[in-house]
This record gives sequence, C-alpha cells and structure tokens, in this order.
Amino acid sequence: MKLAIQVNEGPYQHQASDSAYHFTKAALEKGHEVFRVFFYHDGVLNSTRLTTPPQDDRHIVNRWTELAEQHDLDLVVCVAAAQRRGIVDDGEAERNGKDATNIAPKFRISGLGQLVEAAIQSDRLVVFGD
Amino acid sequence: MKLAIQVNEGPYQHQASDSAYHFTKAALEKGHEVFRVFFYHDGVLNSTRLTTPPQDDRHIVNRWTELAEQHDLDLVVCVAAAQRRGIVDDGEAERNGKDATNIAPKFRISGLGQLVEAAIQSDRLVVFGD
Amino acid sequence: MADLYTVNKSPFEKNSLEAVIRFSTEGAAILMLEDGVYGATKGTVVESMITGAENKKFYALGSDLKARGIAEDRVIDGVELVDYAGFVDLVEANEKVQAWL
Amino acid sequence: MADLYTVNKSPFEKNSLEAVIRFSTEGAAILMLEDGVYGATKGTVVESMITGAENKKFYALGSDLKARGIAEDRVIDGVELVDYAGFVDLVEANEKVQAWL
Amino acid sequence: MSEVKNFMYLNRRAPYGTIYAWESLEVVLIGAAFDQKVSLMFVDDGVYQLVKGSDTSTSDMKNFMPTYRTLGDYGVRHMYVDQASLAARGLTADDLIQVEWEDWETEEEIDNIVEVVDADSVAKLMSESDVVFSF
Amino acid sequence: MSEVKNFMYLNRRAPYGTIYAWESLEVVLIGAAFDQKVSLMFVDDGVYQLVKGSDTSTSDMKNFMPTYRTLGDYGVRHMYVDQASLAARGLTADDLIQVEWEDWETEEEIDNIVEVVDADSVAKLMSESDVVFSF
Repeated sequence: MKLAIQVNEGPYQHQASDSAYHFTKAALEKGHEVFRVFFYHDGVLNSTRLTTPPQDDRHIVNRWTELAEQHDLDLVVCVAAAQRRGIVDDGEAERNGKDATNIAPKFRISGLGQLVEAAIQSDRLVVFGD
Repeated sequence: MKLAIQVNEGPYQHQASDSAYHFTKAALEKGHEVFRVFFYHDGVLNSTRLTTPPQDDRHIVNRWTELAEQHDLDLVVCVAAAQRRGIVDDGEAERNGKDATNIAPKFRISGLGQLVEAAIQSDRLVVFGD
Repeated sequence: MADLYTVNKSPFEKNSLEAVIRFSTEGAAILMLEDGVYGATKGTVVESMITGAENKKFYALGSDLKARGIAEDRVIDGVELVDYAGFVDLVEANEKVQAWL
Repeated sequence: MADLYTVNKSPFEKNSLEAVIRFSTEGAAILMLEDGVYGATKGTVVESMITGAENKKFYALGSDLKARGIAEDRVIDGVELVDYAGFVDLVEANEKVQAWL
Repeated sequence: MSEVKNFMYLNRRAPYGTIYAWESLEVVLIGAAFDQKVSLMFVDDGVYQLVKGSDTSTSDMKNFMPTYRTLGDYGVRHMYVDQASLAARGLTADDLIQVEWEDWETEEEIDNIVEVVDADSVAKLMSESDVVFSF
Repeated sequence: MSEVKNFMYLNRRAPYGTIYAWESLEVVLIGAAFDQKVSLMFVDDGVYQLVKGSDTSTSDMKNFMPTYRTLGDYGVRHMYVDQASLAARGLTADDLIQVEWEDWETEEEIDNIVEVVDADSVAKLMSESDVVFSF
C-alpha cells in the first residue's frame, strides 16, 4: 500500500510526532511505500536542526532525518506554516531576508499542494495531530 | 503591582501568546511593573527571529521585541525547553555545537530558576497556556 | 480577598469551566477568555453551570467574544464584559490568579 | 470495507471517543492511541461507551498502555491490543483512516 | 492525475483559540487547483467556524471568516453542519454564514451550500468520502 | 530572598501524551533550591501522572515516572490527589506511587506524602496557597 502521512504537531510538546514516526517506520519495515510525510501546523518544527534534547531522551528531529536517509523518504515542510514559525532553508532565507537557516537534512520546504497531491496519489492518508 | 507572566505556547498555533501580549501591554499601560515574562514549553518559540508571517497578519515575535524595547522588559526563554525545540543564542550555539542562532532581539535564554524567582519576587503570577 | 480563575477552553471541548466552578471558593472571580468565552453564551446545554453557580462572579473578555461573533445580547445575564485593562484590574483586585487551562 | 478511526485523546479530557462512536458506521475499527488509551481501561465512568457500542471493534496501542502503567488485565474485555505493525495492518485492512483528534 | 477523489475536511475546532481552522482553510483553498470533489464537515466546536458576525478589530488577529464565504469559488461543493452540535451550542442555521456556489460551465447556481444534517448523515457522508483531512 | 511563599503546582494533564507533566516536574526540581513551601495538586487527568507501573521501553519515550518518587528530597511536602478524579477513572490510592519524605534536620520521616483529598479540600488548599503554577 502507498501511504501519505501528515504530522500536525511539533516535537516533544505532543506525542503526535512520536506516533507518526513509529507508524511510518513500521509501515516501511512491512514493505509499504511511504509516498510522503507532510509536516503542517506546528508539525513544521520537527524539521529544525538546532534542537539539542537531553542525552537520555530521544532525538526526534535526527530520528526523522535518519529514517529518510535509510528509506529515501520525502519529508515535506509546509512553506506557509514554516514562515509563521521560523523554519528556514536557503531559498526561504534569501526570499525573506533572513540571516540564518535552521532546516535539518532531508527535509524540504514546499507548498500545501504537496499535501493534496500526496492524498491523491496515496492509497491512505494517515493524520497525526493534537 | 509587580507581575510575573508565564507563556506556555508558541505563536500562531494557540492564542495564549496573543493573550499574554495584550495582557502584558495593558498592565504596563496602567503603570504596573512587569518583573519578567517567562517563556516555557512551546512558549520558547515566541523568541525566534526567523519568522515571516503573512503581511496581513500580526508579527507576534516582533511585537514582543518592540514591547520589550519600549518598556525595558525582561523576556526570558527557558534553556531546557529551548534546547528541545531548537531556540539558540550565541552561548547555546557554542555550547551545543550549533552552526546558527535564531533568537530574536531582547530575548535571553536562562534557567528555570528565573521562573521560580519571578514568582517569588512578584505580587502575582499570571499563566497563559493551552 | 478571593482568587481570580482564568478559563480559556470551550466548555464543549474540555471540562475546565466545570472544574473551576467546582474547585473555586466563595467569592471567586472567574474570567473566560479565548475559546473559554463560548461558556458565556446563552442557550447552550452548559449554560446552567454558570446560571446555577452561587457566590461566584463571572467575567468574559469582550474582544474574544467579538472575534467569535458573539453579540452582547447573547451573553448570559450577570456575566460582566471586560477588556484587557479590566483583566489587569481583576488580577490586582484578587489575591492571586489560578489558570485552569 | 469499513473505516479505521483513530482517537488520541483521553475520554475525560475531550469528547473524541464519544464522537467517534456516535459518528462511525457499522463495522468500524476504532484505534485508541496516545492518551486515547485511557478510554480502554476498565472501571471508569466512561467504560460503557465501549462496552455498550454495537457493531464496532476496538483496538488499543500496547506500547501507549504500557507507558501509562495500564496492565493488560485492566483493559476492557474485547479491546484488542496492537503494536505499530498491527496499526499499519489496520490501516491497510480498512478503506480509509479518519483521525478524530 | 485523472483520478477524482472525494475529499472530506473534518473541522471540529473553534476558530481563533487555535490556528487549526485557518490553516485547514488554507489547504482547501490550495486544493482547489486539483479538481477533486471537496466537502467540508463541521462537527462539535467546528460549527463555531461558520458563525457570522466575527470582528477581530479589537483582538489584533487576522479575521479569516470572510474567506469561508468564498469557498464556493474554490471548488467546495458541500459544507455540512452537524445539527446536534449546533443545538447543544444554542445555535441554528440562521446564525451561520451562507455560501453561494456556481458552476461556471453550466451556470447552475446554488444560493447556499451550507447544509445542516443529522448524525446519521454525518456518519454516512464521512464514510462515503475517499480521503479525510483532520486538523 | 527571605520571604517564604506557599507554592502550588496544579497538574491536570495525563503524562506522555503531552510534555506538560514532565516539564512541570522540571520546575519543581529546580524550585527546590529556593526553599519555598511546595505542594503539588493532581486533578482530572493529572491523577494519571502518579499511576505506578509505567514502562516506556517499547515507546522510546523518556520514563520520568521514577522522578516523582524522589520529590520528597526536593522540598515537596505535600502531593494531593483529588478523590473524585481518581474514582471517575476507576483508580484508588493503591494504584498510585508512594513518595517518602524526611526532614534532614529534625529526622522527622513520613512514609508517604501522597494524600487523597475531597473536592472541598482541593478548593481550600488551592485557595490557601500564595502562587499557583499551571502547565
């Protein structure tokens, strides 16, 4: 089965991002295709490389990046939600005159159309939120 | 009266930050002293200078910075919460080996003791959260 | 002096208003703000939580009512509307603030 | 094929479980996860929402039960425990997923 | 993409207290470009999203309520409102905005695509859709 | 700072689903350095924070439940639990962890500072405190 995953909440504050990660991992391990993971609302905050969680806790951002590296996952961050919440890549930094970027490896910023397209192309859309 | 303000949620996702801002502004305009505004949980996300909200919407981060400039407000971001969520100043960048910072002007990162101290020193603690 | 209790949740979504009414003491001031202001509207199935509460005084933040399209004539009788300056006055007039989120 | 409904809220905090039971169709699969797993426990005042529901099949995520200290013998009879792999199977076995947050 | 799916947007949150209602609306607006069959469902506090008379001038938030009125132009064909959720909140259809719809090709017009439905209809409509977006 | 205040931490959320319980606990731990009178109140889903037997080995989250057991060493003198909230959830005091307390100067010891109280006591205790922290 081909899956689209939507993540609506940021890391640590809500368990939604944890659930989405474990679900995505389990689906990949079962051989399903994950067409795209789309980060929306505060979900975009999963994509900042500036996090430094305590040593004895999970690193939610790195976990997504590593899963994407292993499975060539498409991790898409909604541009409108990212602008409101300060998630920036090189393109956004230039467009909006920002002096730094914070996006983590394997994440890309793109439009909401990517969510709609993922829902059309996939057999199932699974939403994780608060 | 001397006030301590606590903000538990980030900008845009929840109205808590808006309410805290308007309350703080009204208190200052009435001549009260605001001992400290303490940003905790996702509230630390109010302090990133990387946000670019739509032109026709309020700029929640800049609003805090401007209020602090006008009234010499002490805006303190909890370090533990900030590390989990990727809010970084120069000191944190050096300590945790980060290649960028994103903290906005007039915010400073410090420990949770600053919240406890604010509660002790102030006549009232007012909490805004989800 | 009594306490000020703040409630920012819709009474249909979370039990914060009900909890505040149950756990607040005599003379309590209860301020509804953000989505909490829905609790201040007439004709709902939870209206009696407020109309039946004794020895408590209810307030609602006017700007949050306006944003949600709730006209003043739909606010339960006896609920007093305040602006942020009035919110500040309530904080000062009461011994402390309890946020029931 | 029917739908899979996910519920991640405590039934004491939000009405999502009650709403899902009301709005789901016959043959629905209802998966409780995160704080939603509290709905799967015996002896609560909301237990009858599940025990009284007809033609619906309930699931709960085992790892979320364990994290919250809920032993298997406290789970309502008939609620089936699944892991994330079982969650994936439920998604595949049903026509679509409705998240009632 | 030739496949046409029935999209259902499930709205269960009040506006303004959180951003979900507004960012959900942004998906609907963008989604118009994809020519799917689009319906919106308002249940629980979601019914508050359609209450008319919103005025954010004193709260300094963006007033996004007028956008709902334009949804007919963005390919939305149905906006369903749960009757019981309305009633519990002391509201009727008269308290809600109206949304017009017109098919530009056939010139078919509908005065108001906002429709109050009962719980069985909510369940049936949700069940008959192909994809459910939740926020 | 010579003034001693009665601090009350109000806990109304379940653990793990959100971070509030854990980050609230972090404040209590840090606050120990300030020598205030500290009590914790557990109401509504907050009572779940004290349920024993938590095991996060299969969910890859940090298990912070053992930290509650150490609170007596961090200056916490009272942990109150609302009786009605427990009962509604099918729980009794036996389902909760116990927390020991000892005064290092007087060597006074208390086996368990977790105390189940009724609604009137909750109201009274909240009202008698000087500062209420909510998360």
